[in-house]
Amino acid sequence: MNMANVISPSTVDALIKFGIDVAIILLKIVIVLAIGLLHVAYATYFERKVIGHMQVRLGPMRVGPHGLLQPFADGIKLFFKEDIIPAQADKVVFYIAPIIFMAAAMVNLSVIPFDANFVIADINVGLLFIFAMAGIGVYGIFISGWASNSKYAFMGGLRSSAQVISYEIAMGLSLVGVMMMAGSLNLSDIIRAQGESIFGMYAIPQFIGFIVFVIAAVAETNRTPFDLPEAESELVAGYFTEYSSFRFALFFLGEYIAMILMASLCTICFLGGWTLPWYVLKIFPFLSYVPGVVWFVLKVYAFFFFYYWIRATVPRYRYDQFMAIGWKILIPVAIGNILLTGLVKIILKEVL
Amino acid sequence: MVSIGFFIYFAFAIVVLSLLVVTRKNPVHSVLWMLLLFFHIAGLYLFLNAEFMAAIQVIVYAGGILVLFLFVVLLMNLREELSIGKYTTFGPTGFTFALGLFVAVSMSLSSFIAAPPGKYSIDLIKQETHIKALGKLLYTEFIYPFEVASLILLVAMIGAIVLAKRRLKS
Amino acid sequence: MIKMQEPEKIFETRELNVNMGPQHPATHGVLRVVLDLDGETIVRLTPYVGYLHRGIEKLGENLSYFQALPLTDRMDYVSAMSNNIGYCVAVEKLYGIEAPPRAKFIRTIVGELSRISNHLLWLATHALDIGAMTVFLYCFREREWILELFEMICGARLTVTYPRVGGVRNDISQEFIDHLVKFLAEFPSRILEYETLIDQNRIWLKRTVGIGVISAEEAINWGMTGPTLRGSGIPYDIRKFMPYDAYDQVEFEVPIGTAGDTYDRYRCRMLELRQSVKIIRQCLEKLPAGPVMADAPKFVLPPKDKMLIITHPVNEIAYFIDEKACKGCGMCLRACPAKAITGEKKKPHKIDQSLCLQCATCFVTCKFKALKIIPGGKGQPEEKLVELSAQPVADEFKKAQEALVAHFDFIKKGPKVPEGEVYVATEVPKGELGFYFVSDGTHKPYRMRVRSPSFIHAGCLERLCKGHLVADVIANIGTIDIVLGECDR
Amino acid sequence: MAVTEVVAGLHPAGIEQEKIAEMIKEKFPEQVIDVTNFRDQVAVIIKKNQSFSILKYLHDEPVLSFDHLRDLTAIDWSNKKEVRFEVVYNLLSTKYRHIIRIKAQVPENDAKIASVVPIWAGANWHERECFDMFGIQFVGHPDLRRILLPEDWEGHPLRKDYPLKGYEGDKDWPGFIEVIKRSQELKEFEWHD
Repeated sequence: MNMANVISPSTVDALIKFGIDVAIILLKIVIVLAIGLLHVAYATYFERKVIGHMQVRLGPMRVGPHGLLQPFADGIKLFFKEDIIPAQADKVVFYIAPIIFMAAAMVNLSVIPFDANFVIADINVGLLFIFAMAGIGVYGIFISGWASNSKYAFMGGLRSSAQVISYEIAMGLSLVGVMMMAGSLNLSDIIRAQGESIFGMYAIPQFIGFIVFVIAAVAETNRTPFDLPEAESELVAGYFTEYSSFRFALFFLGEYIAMILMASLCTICFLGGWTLPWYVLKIFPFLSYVPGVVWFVLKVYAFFFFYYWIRATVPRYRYDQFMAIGWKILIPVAIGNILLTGLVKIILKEVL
Repeated sequence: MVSIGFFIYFAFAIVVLSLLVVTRKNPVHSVLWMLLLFFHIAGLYLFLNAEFMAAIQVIVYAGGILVLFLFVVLLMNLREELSIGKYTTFGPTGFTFALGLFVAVSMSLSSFIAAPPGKYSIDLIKQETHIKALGKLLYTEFIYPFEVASLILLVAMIGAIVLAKRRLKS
Repeated sequence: MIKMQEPEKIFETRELNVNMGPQHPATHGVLRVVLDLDGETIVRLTPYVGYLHRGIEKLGENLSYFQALPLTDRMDYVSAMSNNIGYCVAVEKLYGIEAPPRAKFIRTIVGELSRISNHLLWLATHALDIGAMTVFLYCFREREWILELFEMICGARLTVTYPRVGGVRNDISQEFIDHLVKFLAEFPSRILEYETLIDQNRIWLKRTVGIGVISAEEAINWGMTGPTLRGSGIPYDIRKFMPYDAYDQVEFEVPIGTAGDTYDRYRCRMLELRQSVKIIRQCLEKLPAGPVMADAPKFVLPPKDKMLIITHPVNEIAYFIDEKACKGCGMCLRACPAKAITGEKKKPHKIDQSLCLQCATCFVTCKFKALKIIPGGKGQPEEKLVELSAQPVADEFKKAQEALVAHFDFIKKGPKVPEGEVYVATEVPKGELGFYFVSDGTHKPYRMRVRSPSFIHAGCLERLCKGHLVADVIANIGTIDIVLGECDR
Repeated sequence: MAVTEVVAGLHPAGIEQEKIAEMIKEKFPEQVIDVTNFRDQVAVIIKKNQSFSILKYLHDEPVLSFDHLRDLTAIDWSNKKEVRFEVVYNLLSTKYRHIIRIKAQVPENDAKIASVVPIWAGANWHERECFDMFGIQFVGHPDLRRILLPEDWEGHPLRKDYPLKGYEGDKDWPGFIEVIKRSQELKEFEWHD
């Protein structure tokens, strides 16, 4: 019997189309994962070099020219180390904690638009999706601290989850202004709306939100000066004290992916994503030939540099002081920003 | 076809996960099963074209409320609490009540009728996006219930703070 | 009103018991602190020390006075030089001798350098504990410089043992002075560099101001000393109170705080860095010429160069046993490392000149002065040696021979010390380092007691930390500046 | 918060040590056994029964005000003196810059002396160490435990009859035996290739 008799040509076409779509998405996933992980590896290298030079030393120099292969050496070392599990640990939970953490961070890469029309899943509630996944990441931290059956890890887990939850609120509120201006939760739409606005990037009209977001982003990723959960002088290494080998590597990767994510989110919501402000293009018209992803990556790395810069500069907050900043300063300021944005929007509507 | 298959999977998984949640001895494991349960509920919302609801479900329930559960559970000394044994001694009574409730619900299920669709049809929502539709409704038609609800939440929050403060002083 | 049942009655609440240390990145060594926490607030804090106890006091009682000197390096290894000086000053007081002026000035210089290096390490670790990572590396950059300076004067970086009872081991070179001047010119600007990073930093202020407050009365009652005490406002500085070395000949100020909190103690140490620079500058200006070891043959080793003529001969010399004086006791026979001496008991021994290494061991071992050192004698026939030995030796040669014997005696037994007791304290970077010696008139101290500031300060930890948060424990451990080697001794 | 630099201009030196000794003698004529002087350092040897009140007097008397307990330790005279132990207090007044040393005789058969923690809080660890090393009991000490040595240590090392290498015989330190036992238990988990 002929196959064509059973399946009509139109169905075949539809199937082929579906297959191509799936293939494209898979290809995108592979590209994003490969490049994302490579960036994570080199983000550590970049960090060590930047901090090294800030501290009048050289950073990694031994593996490869200028230590360029150091991230791979570290990775190989971590993956071949002995995997130690504490005797009294809750084994199953101990196993899945880093996986939850890592997965929650990586999933977010799927909604990040790296360039116009280059995003794995262009969903309507992109921003909310990121928040939801950040909320899931807390579980990885929390149950890893609990499952290790160590008091340091436990306290680190408690601190960290309290920190992430409270700063998530501030961060969410700081982005509400952006949503109001863009009128959408779709990340690509936000970028487009920004590119078309008179300021070119929302960091200028939304500067209050921008400042709140930057602080909250640093806190959300547990970086100095808010690295309390892993404050090595108090809690040794915080929630992953008992982890070793590639489970530790998973946490490490997850943390850096979270950093990439925060930097991307900042780029998308405040710095204009892959677009350049129109006034810049007017002065340097040739810049429009540069692919958008270059600008995106540059902005992300600028934000990274900022991360490293503050790490090399400031001491660490105490836990209660830090919570006070979140609840008593950032959240009220962010709410004020929302009111202000709404007010300005109404006034402008009336004027125009 | 496909969507029905997914629905059956989600519905079934939700039932099984709920049972797992209430039967686990270790509260932390219960909480983790509950996390998975919330994801499945969010999945159901997605099939109803309610992405916003799905996202909010995960953010509020999984990201907020469940974490608070976890806080409470973790701060207890599990090893000792577990040795206490059963928390309740009213097993048969509880079971009877649950059965009665189940019968009542299943009997009344057939009497449910779909509400009139109103102006917010699926097409309109798709065109206007979920969030805008929801926002418009909440802030125009249902502004009073919305404000009352927020007031109640505020009272609860202030109450919690007052209670905590009093304990701090003593 | 509804009466609520107390939650405690349903679930018993308990404090979280956390064991900090002895292996913990922030306890500065093997200090173990057991914390009872209510949330993050400290209810009880119990420090446990002794993990590094090596019984230095007991060891000191079984060694002669100058043999115990290297032990002091191992107490506060962060500022070994100051500990050495403290020990030497104390023993000098017991002997009743004084170091020559040049040695005093050199000791003041290296003592202050040691203070700077100690404060740098303190600042580095304290800042790292609070999270300021860059200060750590900046401080170590300058500390490295100081350690290189130490290496220049005595060859060692950490455990120096440079000062000696009665002076210092060797004179400083012009090269060292040049480098030191360069360092002094550069260092004040480096202090500003650290201060730019943390001094007015909001987070630093939040973490240090009002933390670990202790009033002046209480601080002195707890036995605090050094900058830890001065942060509370008592200008107790032994360099001013009972000047030793050259401190009475230089001008400097003692910084004191007012609030007695962690920030004040930090400021005190930062200002002390500047005072130390000032002191070293003055010392370099006033540095007198002269010997670096006291001239007290009873207590102090004679200079080594006096006996070089015998131990490192330029011209040939030979050792020869005078048959008349030799009683055949066999002491030299056993002592000779080259086995060049032969002979039977109670009969005169002989030296095989071809095997002799000219090490002078037999010479200092012989109790009967039967051994003779003959200048220009090696390779001569036996008769010629006998003839040469009969000649009177040259004057300088005689002196060298005496010095060698004195050296040997001194090293073997150590000087005899009059009966008595002294307690002498010096201002080391961490506070008051006291040595208490009880002598019973023999070569060894009957009782040697070390009063180490770290030990007392570690005892104050509970007083400082109670009611604070966990994060403040490490700030407080940092602020009292302890080294466990000194604490446990 | 403000830190001021002061030139601690040499305080007027306080009372001469001999005079302080005289004052103690006057106040407690029965208690003072002897006054010694070596290298300008005066030590007052007292009986132990009233040591607390003597030290309290030194601390509280306004003209003396010995507020700083520099050091507290003991000497084991073994067979050299009639009374075996001497507890030594080195005192200093930060106000008047004078010093004195008090030595209280403590016999071996009654190795107890009043604790001075109520006077100087800093004496706490000194006394614990003294107890640890000499076995002298300090009556009234809030927490008299061993400090530098493990809690199950036997003997007091700084006594002169304590041998340098520990007590003779095959007796290992109990903690060490435990470590060896544990290592034998864990032997089965060792890696074999």
